[in-house]
Amino acid sequence: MKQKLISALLPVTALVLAGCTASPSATDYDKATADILKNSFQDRGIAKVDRLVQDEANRECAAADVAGKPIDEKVAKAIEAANMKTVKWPSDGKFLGDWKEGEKIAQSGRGLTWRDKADDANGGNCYNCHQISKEEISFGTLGPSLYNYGKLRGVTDPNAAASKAIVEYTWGKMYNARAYNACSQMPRAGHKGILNEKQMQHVMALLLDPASPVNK
Amino acid sequence: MKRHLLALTAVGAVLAQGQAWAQDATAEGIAKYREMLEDGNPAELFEMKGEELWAQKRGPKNATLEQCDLGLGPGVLKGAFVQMPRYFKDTGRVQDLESRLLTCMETLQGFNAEEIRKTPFRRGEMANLTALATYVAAQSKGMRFNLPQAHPQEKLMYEAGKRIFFTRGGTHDFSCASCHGADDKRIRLQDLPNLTKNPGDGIGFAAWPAYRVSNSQMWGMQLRLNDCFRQQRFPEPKFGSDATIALGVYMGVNAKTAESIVPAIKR
Amino acid sequence: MADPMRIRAAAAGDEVTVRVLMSHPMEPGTRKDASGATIPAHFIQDVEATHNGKTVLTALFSGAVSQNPFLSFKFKGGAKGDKVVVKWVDNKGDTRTDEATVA
Amino acid sequence: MNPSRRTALKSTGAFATLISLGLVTQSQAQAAVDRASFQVKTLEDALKALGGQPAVSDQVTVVAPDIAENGAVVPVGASSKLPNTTEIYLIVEKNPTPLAAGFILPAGTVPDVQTRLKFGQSTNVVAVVKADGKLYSATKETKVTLGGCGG
Repeated sequence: MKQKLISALLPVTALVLAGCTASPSATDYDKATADILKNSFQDRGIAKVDRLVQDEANRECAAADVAGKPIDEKVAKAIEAANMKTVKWPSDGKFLGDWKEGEKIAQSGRGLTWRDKADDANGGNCYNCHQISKEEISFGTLGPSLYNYGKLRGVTDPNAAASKAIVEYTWGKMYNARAYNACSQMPRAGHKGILNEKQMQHVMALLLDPASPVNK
Repeated sequence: MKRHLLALTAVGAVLAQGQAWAQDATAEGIAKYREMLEDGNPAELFEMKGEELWAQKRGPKNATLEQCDLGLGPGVLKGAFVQMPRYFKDTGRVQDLESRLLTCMETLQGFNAEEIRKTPFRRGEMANLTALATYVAAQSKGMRFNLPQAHPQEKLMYEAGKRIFFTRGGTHDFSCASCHGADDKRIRLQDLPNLTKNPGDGIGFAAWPAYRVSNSQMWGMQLRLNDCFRQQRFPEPKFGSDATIALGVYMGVNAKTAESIVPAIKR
Repeated sequence: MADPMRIRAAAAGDEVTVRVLMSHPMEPGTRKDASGATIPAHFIQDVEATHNGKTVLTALFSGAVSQNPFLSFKFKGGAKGDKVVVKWVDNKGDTRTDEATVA
Repeated sequence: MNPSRRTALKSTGAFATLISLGLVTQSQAQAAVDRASFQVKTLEDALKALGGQPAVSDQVTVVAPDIAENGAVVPVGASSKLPNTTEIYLIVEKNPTPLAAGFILPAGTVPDVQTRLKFGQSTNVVAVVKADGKLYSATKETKVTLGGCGG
């Protein structure tokens, strides 16, 4: 009787409970979760339900988190390789823009929520997770400190050949962090269209320009 | 930028003393600020309103909510909140405080639940629902969380909640765990509770409904989760949807033995 | 009509501490809404507290007092069981009066 | 009250209204600042409106946090140990209109009040008290930061 009541009222979970006498398996829970997610969200503004569709990287990393285990090494390598292919280098060959503009982008946490408009300029959310300049005391600690980012890496002239590797890595990391770390928590600013090329150049300058307060 | 420059001039002196010291001073200053706010929490205004609404004859059936069963029997308020979300036989669903109160408003008072569910937060009957949740939750102040997990539906919701907690998506690849999956992390200056375990008395699940000073609004857990998903760049969770309740079960079970300080006051 | 105030009055000896929470938007009249239009001022201007009919505090508020205002003050000469009455008037002429018994 | 009389009272300021309502005695109203004082734009003008430059006094205490996570709600209090303290004012220096609140204390009321104020930015907050007809002050600095995601 109880079973029937549940089936009648909750078609979602009935799938799990109707057929089994033993306790449900992890797969049953996965299936029930997928159904719950599908039924629980609605489009609002620019945030449509298709944002719940997970790519392979997100699916694999989340599954590892649920299991409480690190992601399989081979899977990780495959995710990193696939994401590396997405990285687009600056079309004009310039990696650095204006650090002052970069600071504004780093400060802004705006953009891409259901309250934002499609053509609003997005922020980089950088200070939410990273220390960057020393002057801003309101910074997050989810990511490592980026204070003295360029200085610590010996970047005295970002255009010099000696700086090439670190400049390219920084661009790539910002463009698609998952190319270097399969389950990195850092948003894929370039790949997901959060920041445009110009904005990325400005943030690059904030981190690497010797004149930027970050490197003072 | 303007704020950045202000911070620059205002805290220059502090920073000269060294970064670590400045961070300690900042943390201490903020702790002091929060302490000063404790006295005179405007959440009490909403609690009072909820108390009035609870005993008031309202709705098409002109009835009070005094016979509402929140899991411990009709009209039993004390201790109900710290055992929710839980399974309810009459609806065949696991329900959190807010969705359960809505059921009572529908069955006892004759309100149209579907209409209320679609009402924006802080408007009309939705605002009343938040006040009612504040009042009911406050009756368990000082009590410890102890969600039931005996019913298969309750277990299912825990497992689903855990999976939803780690689900990465949206434009930024965020999950709940991006911010709430580790100890001692912050966004900007805001401490982030680790919700994969008991984060401590009056922290995380044990602190909502809360009055938010940043916008002078009273937020229940439904709105708290709604705004988390907004910042996560996810689509909008429907009010009282299974995903929100599953997350409540996951956080609530993890918070077992944590003391409720509800209604709290928050940034 | 405005929502009720939360008034708490507690006696320690003959000194009474009164804590009041008022439900009010306290709109200063300088903010703009999403469309850029100025949101009209709407804030409590005057608060009057009386004890057994005698004024014990007059507060003058501007729009710089936070939303849902909090006010705490102390007066001498009160005792448990006495009545404290608080009344506010806002810039639109709306008013609200509530009372509490000294505990 | 007939409408024309009401309008007339309003136009002469809130204090007149209070007197008409029997809330404030005539002497109290005269002792206190005019509603227009809450519109002045600078600290100097606010002090002028209160009756001039106050003397800094260690008998006056202004309580405000060193740092506030949110400018919308900053706990501010002031107290005075000076005998015959009859008025207390709170001024937020960098607010567009600095005079934020005033308190008139009849005999028997302890000069110790607390409220919550909005701070537009990091600023000094000044408590001015009137005791025996003279003005005294104390100042405290509060930094306003941004606590959350900023989105």
